Amino acid sequence: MRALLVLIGLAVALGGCDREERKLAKLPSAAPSPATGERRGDLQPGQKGSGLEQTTSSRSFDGKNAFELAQGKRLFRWYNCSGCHSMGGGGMGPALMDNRWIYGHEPDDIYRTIMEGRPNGMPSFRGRIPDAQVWQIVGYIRSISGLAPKAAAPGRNDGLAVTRPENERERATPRNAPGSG
Amino acid sequence: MSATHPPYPLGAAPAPSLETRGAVRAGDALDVRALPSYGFGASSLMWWGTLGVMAIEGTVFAMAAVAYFYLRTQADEWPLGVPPPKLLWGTLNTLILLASAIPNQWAKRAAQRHDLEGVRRALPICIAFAVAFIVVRAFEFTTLECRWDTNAYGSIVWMLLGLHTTHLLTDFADTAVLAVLMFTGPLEGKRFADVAENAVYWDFVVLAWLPIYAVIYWAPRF
Amino acid sequence: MQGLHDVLQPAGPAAAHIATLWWLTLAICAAVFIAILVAFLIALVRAPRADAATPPDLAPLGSAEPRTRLVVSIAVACSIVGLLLLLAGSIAADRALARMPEDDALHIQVTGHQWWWDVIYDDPQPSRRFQTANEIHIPVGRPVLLSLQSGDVIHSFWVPNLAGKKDLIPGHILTLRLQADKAGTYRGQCAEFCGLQHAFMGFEVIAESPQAFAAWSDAQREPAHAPSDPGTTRGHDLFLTGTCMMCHAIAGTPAGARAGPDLTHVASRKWLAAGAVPNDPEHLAAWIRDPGQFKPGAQMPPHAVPKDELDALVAYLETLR
Amino acid sequence: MTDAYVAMPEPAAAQALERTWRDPPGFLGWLAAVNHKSIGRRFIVTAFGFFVAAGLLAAVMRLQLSRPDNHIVGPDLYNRIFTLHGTAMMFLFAVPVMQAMAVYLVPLMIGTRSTAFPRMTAYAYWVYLFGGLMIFIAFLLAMGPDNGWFNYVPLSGPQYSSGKRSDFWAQLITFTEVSGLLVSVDIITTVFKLRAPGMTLARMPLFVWAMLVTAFMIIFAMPAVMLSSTMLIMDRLVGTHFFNPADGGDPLLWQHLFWFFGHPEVYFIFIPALGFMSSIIATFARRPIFGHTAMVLALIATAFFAFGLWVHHMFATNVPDLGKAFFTAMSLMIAIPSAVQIFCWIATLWKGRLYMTSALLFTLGFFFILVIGGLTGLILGSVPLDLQVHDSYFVVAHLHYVLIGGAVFPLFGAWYYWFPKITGRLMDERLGRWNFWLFFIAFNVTFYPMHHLGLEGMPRRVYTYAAATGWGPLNLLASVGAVVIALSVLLFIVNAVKSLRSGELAGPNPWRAPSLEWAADSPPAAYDFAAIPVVASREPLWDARPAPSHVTGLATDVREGVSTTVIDALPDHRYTFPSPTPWTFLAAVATTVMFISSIFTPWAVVWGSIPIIITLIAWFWPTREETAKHLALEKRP
Repeated sequence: MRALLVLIGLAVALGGCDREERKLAKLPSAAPSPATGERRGDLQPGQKGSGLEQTTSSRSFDGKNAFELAQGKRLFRWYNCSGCHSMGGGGMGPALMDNRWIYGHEPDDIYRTIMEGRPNGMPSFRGRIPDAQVWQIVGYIRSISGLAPKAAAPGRNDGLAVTRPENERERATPRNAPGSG
Repeated sequence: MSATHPPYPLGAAPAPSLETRGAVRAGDALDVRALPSYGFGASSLMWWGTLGVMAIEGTVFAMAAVAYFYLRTQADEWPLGVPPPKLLWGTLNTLILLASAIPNQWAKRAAQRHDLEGVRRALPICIAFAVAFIVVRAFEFTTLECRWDTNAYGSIVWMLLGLHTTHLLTDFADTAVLAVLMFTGPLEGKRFADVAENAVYWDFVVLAWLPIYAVIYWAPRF
Repeated sequence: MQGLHDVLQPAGPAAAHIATLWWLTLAICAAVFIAILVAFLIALVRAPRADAATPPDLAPLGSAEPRTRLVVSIAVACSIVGLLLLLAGSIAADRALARMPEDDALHIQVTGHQWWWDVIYDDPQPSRRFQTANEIHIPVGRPVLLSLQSGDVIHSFWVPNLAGKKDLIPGHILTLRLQADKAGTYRGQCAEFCGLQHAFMGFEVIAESPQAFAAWSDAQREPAHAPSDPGTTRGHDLFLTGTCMMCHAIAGTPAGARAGPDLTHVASRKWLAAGAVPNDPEHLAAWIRDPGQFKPGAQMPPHAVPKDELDALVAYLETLR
Repeated sequence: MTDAYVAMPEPAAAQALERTWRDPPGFLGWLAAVNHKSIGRRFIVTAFGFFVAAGLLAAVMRLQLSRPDNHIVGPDLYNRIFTLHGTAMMFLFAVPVMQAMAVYLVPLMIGTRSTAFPRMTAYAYWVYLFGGLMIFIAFLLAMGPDNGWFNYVPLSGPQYSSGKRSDFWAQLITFTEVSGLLVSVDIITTVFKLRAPGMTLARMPLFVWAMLVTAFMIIFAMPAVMLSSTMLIMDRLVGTHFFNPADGGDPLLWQHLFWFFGHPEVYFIFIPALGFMSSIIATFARRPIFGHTAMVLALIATAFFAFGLWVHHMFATNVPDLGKAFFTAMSLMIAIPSAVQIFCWIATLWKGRLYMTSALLFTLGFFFILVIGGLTGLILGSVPLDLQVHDSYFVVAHLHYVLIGGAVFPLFGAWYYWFPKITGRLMDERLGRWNFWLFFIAFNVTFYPMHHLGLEGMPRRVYTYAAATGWGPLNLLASVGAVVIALSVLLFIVNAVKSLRSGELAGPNPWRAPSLEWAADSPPAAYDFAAIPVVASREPLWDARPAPSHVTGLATDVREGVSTTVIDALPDHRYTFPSPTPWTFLAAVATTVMFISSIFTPWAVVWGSIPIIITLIAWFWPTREETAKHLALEKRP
């Protein structure tokens, strides 16, 4: 019985450590400048920025850490993503709660969508949002349709309940479906 | 120094004789061989244990009801954005619960008479009632007009109803286990005391329902 | 961080009422403590020593010990009197606090955020309202009505020299009355645990003459001036095209986000980061580059910006006086 | 007169009793044990273990705070440390250790052989142990709660506390509440129904009174926090809105429910300690406590008042004026019963002859420390003063003066006092005195400066502070004191281990104390008393032996005892105690699996209940063999 408990403990340990550690924002040792003067055109939809290849390699997030998902949710609100995507239900922008992914559901796809922008309204946030935060937002966006571990996904907000909390969402098997958006 | 005592303030009355219920003095000792080996009601330890559990659960219910009215004081309208729960199923269940006190009382009386046949007749009826009110309870949840995550009103009524439902389920399980035991054995006299105490707990579950029913179904109407 | 923060050096009527009550209470409590301790020590000294072989004294079983009873009853009666005195003092002080004047009060809205203070000076004329952060100026001798609310979790507003604390609770708006009778800088800090940087959620209340206050508030109402030289213009552009404007506001520019403190007159403030960092160009640059070295867990992200850009940005921010 | 109080049984009868009452052999037998002394010992040792662990956390905090701008631990780790320190000290040490002492001592003090529901006691212990292990394991895995022992929403709610940290806290509450409530029911029933014949309520020792009062308080206070922690975990897991102000909830609901429990909780730590004080002072002052009746009434009055002052933790929120005056008055009035007890003890000491032992020294420490803590408590009860010192280091000083002075010092005294009863050997007096003086001086060095830090504006729960605040020197002083406290606790452990091995043999009544536990062997036989004593006095071992002096006619092959009436303790019936069973342990395991799983999925409440039901049925289902034995002894009422 005890051995079993120890085993359960160890199993939880392996999952637990990573999932709950709070990696507080640190200055990246040799990170590219997020606020370079390269970027031009203020929040123009669909403008492709430069330097995409290097940024995907500086990925700092595996989408399973509860603290980073919660930070992503906070930033989603602060940066007014909900202005177009509502709380994930969609509005001016496409819904994020369903399983339809116009530009792909892989973290790299979502990262690219945020950084580059997409036609028909999605602006580019390159240089607007630091890389590490973009990854937090990516993780959070995936949690909206249940693609993050439930034990790490955020709970309800202290706000008006519009949708079910992320940690109750069932995983919606993603379908990459290019569409009108 | 003497063996008899000067009066103490709390125990001013002279101590009554210890030779009660069959305990007798045997030389330097008090022989308790002839005492009964179990008791009913306040005599029984399990009765006190049950009373303790009822005090705990009663406090939980009371606290939940206080939370209900506290939240109500914070709200501009009540219930929040939904109509009050429909009365049909809740009222029906109140009647079933009250009616269930009758077979429950039969079981208790039979147990106190050590009437095994009587207990065996009453307990299945109790269980039938339990099944009935658990089924009706399921319908009650549908009449709340809201979900637990609709708003704080939804949360608290679901919690109140959920808490009481937990008691229905445990009481059902207790009674079922006891009923099986009364049919299969092994039996001893103490089991009759258990049946009687289970009946006390049942009464508690029924009586606790009345204020909860009032809070859930009638408070939002006033 | 400098500035007074001491409950027993009141600089205003609210804190003064409490300090008076404090000394009264302390006197009563000290008297009680000494009386109990003396009785206790005398008992220890006068009681004869015993050991395991000493037979117990059973005489008390037969007697009500009337003299001891009398002494104990008198002691209990004295404690009740002491408690009633304390209660009276407490209620009197509470009344005095409740009766503090409100006429012509200055209205200030304070909103607590993890981990800084958003401060809005209210005015019947909307155009005269202005917003700042982490530094509250008040005129000496004029009552101040603070309306306290929270943007996230519970915080507590506490300036020991001026008044007792009051919580900032989501879903509630609480008010706190205070007044400074002496000019000076009084330090305050969040007193309710609010997460990672609860330790560095400070602010300052600067009480100054009504003239100085008027001058300060007029300056605060001004929007930021457009930059004039190329260095600061570059900083201005960087601010508006980079990450800064995603969270901060500078009146007079397109930057209007409210996730972080208002920066319209950031250079006029003594401290950065809610009292954690002195406000001078070097510290400002260090803060922008790596806030985590001062406040690990702060919401402001680090910026690995090239030095020339950082200098330009700091140069621009230093113009916001 | 002492030694002969309980008649010696015949050797054959004693052997039969020993066979009936001892724990089953082997590791499985260890798991199945239900003897109140086995469970009590485990309970005490476990609680002491949590005390040491939580104390080490405190040492880390003092290290971190010893100088300004320190970065030995970061804010995240610091928050987890102070949260676990407070949570473990309150929920895993202070309340359980008092109940543990009661589980061990109450049956001995009232002259019976077991608690009323020994299996339930065993189950309560296992649940408590597993809950405690859970929270410490969670801490080691970076999943430990980090919002303080009071876990205020919304900081601990779904939006601001990510992951499962708060949920572990909420479930720890569930574990300790289940355990604490069950033990309370057990203690009440034991005290009401199992007192030795003749031990009327008026003759009951003050410690038993204290535990009875405490058990009642727990029953009426703990449900509040159980409810609020359930609401919290539901807010976090299934999206309810109890504490969401945007959807009709209110964060202050949490504070009301938490403090409705939290303030009485201080008293369920303090009141048992008052019971220790009375036991120890009577023995070592060599006379009955002055004002026994007043002491009992004071305990009961304290319990009532304790439910009327929770709002003094919330004066900085918006409390209406009338409410403030009421709660101030209550907060001051609760000092009266405490004053009554303190004066009665001083009178007892004044008129007694003092046998100076380490046990007495520790209880005397109470008079200095608790009185300061009580007086600063009056300051916190006064609304205007509270608004200044609330949530500052002044409160940290106050609460440690109250809890350490009011509970830990008497508890250490109790350990020195009852160690010979539990182990059969006396503790070393010389080490005991070192232990006391180091602890006493270091305690004041550590916590006294915190009063001043609070008045100088230092808030609680800060992981560090800037040098310019000027708080450095006093903090350093406090940290030095903390190191010495740690040393003194180490000295206690050394003393206990050394005395356990080679301490002087104690004999049944080394202190020549008056209450019944000292009539049993040291350590007591598995059956406590060879014959259940009959009581005719409040100080049975000091007074002459009554006639009749003991009970005969109880079975030796079944765990049997005498149940008596509630008030007069007249013989009522022979009560058969349940026998050892491994099902209590298994039920606790099933409960643990359900509680921990329900942190992750609400459905665990459904499927997790099935193993619990199965183990409980197996626990309650009678065996034919036992039933046959019972039938042989049965007599209907």
